[in-house]
Amino acid sequence: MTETTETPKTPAAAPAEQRGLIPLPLAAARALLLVGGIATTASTFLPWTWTSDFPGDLTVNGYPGGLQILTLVAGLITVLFALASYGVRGLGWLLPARNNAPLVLTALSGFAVTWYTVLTIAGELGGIVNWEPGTYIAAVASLLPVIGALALPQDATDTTKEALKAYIAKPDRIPAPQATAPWIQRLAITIIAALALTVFAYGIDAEDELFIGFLIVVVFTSWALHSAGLFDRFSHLTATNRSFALAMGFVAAIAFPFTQTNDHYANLGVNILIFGTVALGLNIVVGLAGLLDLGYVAFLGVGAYTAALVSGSEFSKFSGVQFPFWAAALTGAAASLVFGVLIGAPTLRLRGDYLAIVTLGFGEIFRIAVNNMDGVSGPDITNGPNGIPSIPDLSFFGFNFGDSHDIAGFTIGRFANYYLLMVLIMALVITIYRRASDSRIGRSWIAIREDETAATAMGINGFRVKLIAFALGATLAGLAGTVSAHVTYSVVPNPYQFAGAAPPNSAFLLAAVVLGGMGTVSGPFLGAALLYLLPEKLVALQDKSLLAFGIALILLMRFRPEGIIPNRRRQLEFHETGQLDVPETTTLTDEPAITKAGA
Amino acid sequence: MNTLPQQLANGLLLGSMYGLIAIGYTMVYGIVQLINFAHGEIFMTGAFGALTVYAYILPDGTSMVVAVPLMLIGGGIVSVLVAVGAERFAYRPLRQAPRLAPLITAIGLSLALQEVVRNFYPGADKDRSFPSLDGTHDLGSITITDADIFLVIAAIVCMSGLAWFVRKSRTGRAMQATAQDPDTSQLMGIDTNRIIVIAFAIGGFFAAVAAVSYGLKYGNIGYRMGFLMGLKAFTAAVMGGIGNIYGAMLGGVVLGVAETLASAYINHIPGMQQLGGSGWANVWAFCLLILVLLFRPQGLLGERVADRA
Amino acid sequence: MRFGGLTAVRSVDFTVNSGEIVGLIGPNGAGKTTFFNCLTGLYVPTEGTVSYKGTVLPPKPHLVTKAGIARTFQNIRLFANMTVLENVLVGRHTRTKEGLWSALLRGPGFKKAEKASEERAMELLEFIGLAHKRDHLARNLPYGEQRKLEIARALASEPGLLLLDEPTAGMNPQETRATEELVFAIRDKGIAVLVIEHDMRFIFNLCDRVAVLVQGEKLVEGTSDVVQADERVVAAYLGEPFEATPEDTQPATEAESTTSTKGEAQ
Amino acid sequence: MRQRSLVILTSVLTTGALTLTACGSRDSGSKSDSGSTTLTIGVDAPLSGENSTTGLGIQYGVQIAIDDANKNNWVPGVKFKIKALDDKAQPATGQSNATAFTGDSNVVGAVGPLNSGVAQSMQQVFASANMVEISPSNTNPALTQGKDWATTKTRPYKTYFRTATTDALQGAFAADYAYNGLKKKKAFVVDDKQTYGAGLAGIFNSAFKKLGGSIAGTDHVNTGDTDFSSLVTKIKNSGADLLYYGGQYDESEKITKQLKGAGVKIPLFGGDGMFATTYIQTAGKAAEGDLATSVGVPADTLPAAKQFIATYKAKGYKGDYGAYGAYAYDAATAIIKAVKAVKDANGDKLPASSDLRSKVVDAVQKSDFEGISGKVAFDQYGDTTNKQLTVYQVTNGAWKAVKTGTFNGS
Repeated sequence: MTETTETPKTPAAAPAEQRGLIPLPLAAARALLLVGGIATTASTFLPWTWTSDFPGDLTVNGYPGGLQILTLVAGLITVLFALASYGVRGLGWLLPARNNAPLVLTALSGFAVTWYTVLTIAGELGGIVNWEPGTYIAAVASLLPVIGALALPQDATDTTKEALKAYIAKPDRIPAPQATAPWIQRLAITIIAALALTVFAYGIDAEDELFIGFLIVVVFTSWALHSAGLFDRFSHLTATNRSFALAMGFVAAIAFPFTQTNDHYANLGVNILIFGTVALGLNIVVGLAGLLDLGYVAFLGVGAYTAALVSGSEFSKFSGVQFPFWAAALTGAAASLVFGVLIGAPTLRLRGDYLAIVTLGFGEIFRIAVNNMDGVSGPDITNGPNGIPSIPDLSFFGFNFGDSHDIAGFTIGRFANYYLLMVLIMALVITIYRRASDSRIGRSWIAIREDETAATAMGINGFRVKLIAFALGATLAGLAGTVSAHVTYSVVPNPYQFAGAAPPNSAFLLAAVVLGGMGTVSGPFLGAALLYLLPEKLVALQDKSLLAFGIALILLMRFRPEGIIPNRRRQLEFHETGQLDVPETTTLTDEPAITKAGA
Repeated sequence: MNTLPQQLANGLLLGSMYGLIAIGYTMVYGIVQLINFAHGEIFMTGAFGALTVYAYILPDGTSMVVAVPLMLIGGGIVSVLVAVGAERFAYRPLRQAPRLAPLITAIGLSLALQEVVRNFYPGADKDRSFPSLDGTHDLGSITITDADIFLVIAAIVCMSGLAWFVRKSRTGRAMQATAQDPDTSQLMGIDTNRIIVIAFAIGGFFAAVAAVSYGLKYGNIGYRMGFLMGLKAFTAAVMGGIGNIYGAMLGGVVLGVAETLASAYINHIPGMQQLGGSGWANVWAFCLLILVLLFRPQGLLGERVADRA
Repeated sequence: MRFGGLTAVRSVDFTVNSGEIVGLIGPNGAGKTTFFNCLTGLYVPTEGTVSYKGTVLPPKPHLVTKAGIARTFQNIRLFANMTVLENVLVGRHTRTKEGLWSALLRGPGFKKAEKASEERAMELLEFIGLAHKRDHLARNLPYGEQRKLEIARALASEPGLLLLDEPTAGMNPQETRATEELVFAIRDKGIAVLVIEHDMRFIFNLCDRVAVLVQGEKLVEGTSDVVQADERVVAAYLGEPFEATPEDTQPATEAESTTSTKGEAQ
Repeated sequence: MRQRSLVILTSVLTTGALTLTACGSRDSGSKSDSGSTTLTIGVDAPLSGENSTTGLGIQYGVQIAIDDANKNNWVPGVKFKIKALDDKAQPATGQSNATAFTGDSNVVGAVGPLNSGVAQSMQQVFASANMVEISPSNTNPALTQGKDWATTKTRPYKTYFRTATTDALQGAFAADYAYNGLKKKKAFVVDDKQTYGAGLAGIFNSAFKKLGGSIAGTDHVNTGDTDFSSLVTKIKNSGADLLYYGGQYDESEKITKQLKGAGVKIPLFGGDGMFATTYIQTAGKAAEGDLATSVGVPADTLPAAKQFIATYKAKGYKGDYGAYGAYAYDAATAIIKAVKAVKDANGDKLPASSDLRSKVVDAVQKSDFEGISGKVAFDQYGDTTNKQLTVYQVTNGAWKAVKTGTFNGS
């Protein structure tokens, strides 16, 4: 990583040609930011309404609740950034580029969540009579930082629109961080992992209004952090401490069920993990090798059905057979591997788009075949539309996954057990992904994706490496399928379709990969989490949720086709100069990550 | 009674409908190498456009002779607008993007269109009935309906019209040139954007014709009708050789006939009693596709594309 | 080689000896690139064979490369989103063996092989002078460096024969001279080079032997002086086709093919 | 206090202010200030996408039952509210909805799901949590009677009930009416290869043969198919005088239309999955003469049922109450009545949450009241004892009851 250390001109460096959108002196603008932030924070300690009918009970004087907590967090973040803009010692790292955007966006975050709360109180309880003095204070207080932020001076622009844009843009160049001791870096990673876990655990728990408020704060805050360049710094940090960062990620993932006392959230967690792990497997096929697989969910199905058949369920054709889980997992993965090779061998010789339709066809064939193989309209194997229910819970050395266990004072329920098992499998899949992609075979996949003709001219046997990618992807999906069969107690043909209302189906898997960021490890998991949680949480959308999902996909591709987490290869570009011969293939603009809010 | 002629006729009719929809896939693919997965939904919106004309614009009891052409126009306008709109606002900005981007867009568009119709078209959360042409005619051992006759005539007229257009008209030739080499055509003064829009529009119109035929034949339409028909039509386009308009029609007919015959006769083959019937028809259709691609990777009428080094 | 109706390359019998630089010239559409594509297995010749060091090569690009013939492309075909180093490492593909299992298990053998590959790749980058840009994306290199990188990538497969398809197209005179020196340096490593070029001066400076391809047939073959002196060559460039007589030499590489195209012979 | 341990983590990591606030996590408990208790009844059904029309019918069926209960104060001092979750017809989603219900201490019982396949992944969750689950529409006999339901019945989950009848009942009743009532001797049997349809068609097939009828042929279609011309030709050629279809109206309305269009004038006979006005609206005059069985006595003979339909329409609810709305209403009512029974038995006050749940299961088992689809009571397997079935026929564009009877013996 060669990072240039040239410092860009900070806004303060050339005040002569600078002015704010709202004409106020710099000192006043900053003061507004700070005072507003503090006032917003303080206002959450007042009651905002008189009745406890509003979710979260905002009536209590003395400490905040429900949406007030979100306002409080947003207010505190605003204060932190305001202090950083004053140059308070120890906070300078928050604003490495000394740009205005993070200030504007954190101010907006507090403003948006406060006003959302205030308006929802009026809307749900019927009118502004339900407001308390605290509500008014919060509303006004949260507006102050926005005014202050927009009054911050910046380079003069021609139009208001451009000026507004400049307030939320990320600067081109983020100065390199000062060298820090390794232990500080590791401490930072630990804190960030813990924070991320806290935010995720809070979000997965939040419902209805609270979740929308949560989304508002998260979107604006991450946008602010992005525009401050802190995400770039973070990825730099993880790049230099790769193993440690990965380890912390796993620790955070393992810690998740210990933060929950309700097994429902572990259930959501395990579903997200299964979805994400399968998406990561698909990422090998699509993201690395560039093969368009539209029937990928069928391999999950093959794994799930295989596991169900050898699970010892009395509904299974082989009900006498009960494999231990390791054997069932291997059998499931192997069955998927066989199907992957069977499908891949004839079709991978074809060029790209034909593969898409053949895999799509295979996906449909799988579902229809499984649906018909009940001995009435086909061979008696899969029990047809009834599927194979009553799959027994797993048991390792007397540790029954179906029971709750007490570990160090925490109760780990059934789904948390499976969640932890899935974390292990996720770790395995991530290792496979990383090792495969960073090797001779991984390079040949990328080469094939980039230019198949040139790759074969470099001595790569295109068919062979594509088949390996395809089969590896299939195997990993089959592996995840074996767990999913046990988690849901049953396998039925219906979920294994091309496009449906809920994950996992082939279209959602593909969308998770693209939404999160193709060719990355964390992308598919982020995509899976968003695609799973947003429809789950935004119940207000009800039957419009698919419509919203469709529109969100279109907008995402329009404005950020590289996904939320862009590939390392794209990040490399930031460090380079002398782009004399940039090919005309897409040069993507760096849109802020706001697009994810739509889904 | 020998059912073979009737089953063949069933297959041909179904196949012509696939063919009409497949034209849209193949023309768009031929010019911009884009799989417009939302084309099935363009077909679906065409059906609702036609229904709008019949149910909300025309007075009750309008003779079908008057109504059908107006429904074609109504459906055509809706489909063409949706197709062109999709091109302009969803696909065009992505023309230089990686191949997956327009595909994801198409999936999103497909979902969005279905949901828009389901949520906002009156009564469309369930299937809606569509005026049908039920008059039956017995030709020997074959029974066909007026709707079938309409479908056959529509398919023939549309195909000949398109063949003439592509070969003889100036725009048609420009289209061929763009398909061959878009960059050079642009240098030669062809407005490629216009050509692409025209390809989408023609595809949309053909989908609308298919949609009206569908409604007249089956008597009801629904927001989900586009998915499976689109999938089959796409299969047909690939089987016939994607990019080739005659291939699309041929692929459609082959697929339709194969599917019908498979569901009618496979269970008569000894040893395959359980693998026949309508349930397995789609499986055989896809198996046929895989077979065709194995032995003729460019499709039935496709041209072999040499790679430029 | 025949595509549809037209014949692009017919009865070209051609030999390159080791340690030799041979030029292949001809007017636009003469079939030079088609000839290259036949040599490297990208096109399957309708008739004829390609042999290298006495063995007939199968028409599969990766096997040709494995046998020891590497190429560059007329329009640069780098792996645009891979780094400079990775591009060269891909070139090492045929000379390494680590498969999926060894990549997943990461045994000592894997690490050793990766390290060796990287060292070899870095040597090549030093050789062409791009070592300092190892972590840049190929797409962001200036044009001339992209050309060089393509050559380095081809060299990474340790070829006995290197095919260069218009290596100086679009270059300014200085860059062309630098390429010239690069080609000599490659020859000094004992690698035979076959160059397609339009730039006559470049060819005549560089090549031990030059062959002229016109309308898919070999017109003349010989030293620069012989070719330059040949009136038929001049005539061919002015547009008058001549019938040619095939010539024979002892082969290190030998190709013979019959072809035709719709003029896509560049 | 479900965020207990989250709070611990948070307090370590964030500022003191946060710690202060988080400790005050307020119990959003069931007591509201007016002194009455609010209990939640969960609904799990597909509320978006393909099956949402039927799913919404279930949701609003429950909603009306709850409104009635609150309005008429069925359980004094207890108000009910609905928590409807969308399972999108996916087992995994249904399961996570089930854990959402069991994890919410206010939920006393659940109605749903629509699909038998989804039920399989939910049953165990409810059983572990001792919470009652009543499906208004699952018909797979194995759900209540175990794998070998045809021979040795054993109940796998004592918390699972259903107000719908099993396929066994309807299929046999239909066969009886077709053979003895309609005097049809040769039936062609088609199903949609879904749990409900395939089960129904299978039972009809064997029952019809047992009665002495002959089966002219069988076939299976896929849900979502639209062209049935090949099937129609087969039926036409088979010389059948009746088509029995096991499945939902989505496909049967198309089949009947294409069948009549091809000049095959034989009636189509189906189960309660196609007993909906949508069927007639969409198939038009082709539906004339078609038949369907449904559970219970005809709605227009029961004032409560008429009232239900009127309310549904008046409220402008989306979805289709036709197929399962009434069963959903009865299922919710069973839970509400069970709560009342538990409360009465416990000295007119509600027991604690976990105790309440298991007592409600027992009380539901003892249900015995007149619902809007007939008598609501459950046998030892959790199946409805309502064995009243009605055959309806489309006459002049509307479903008309042609035979009502109690089916016993198969």
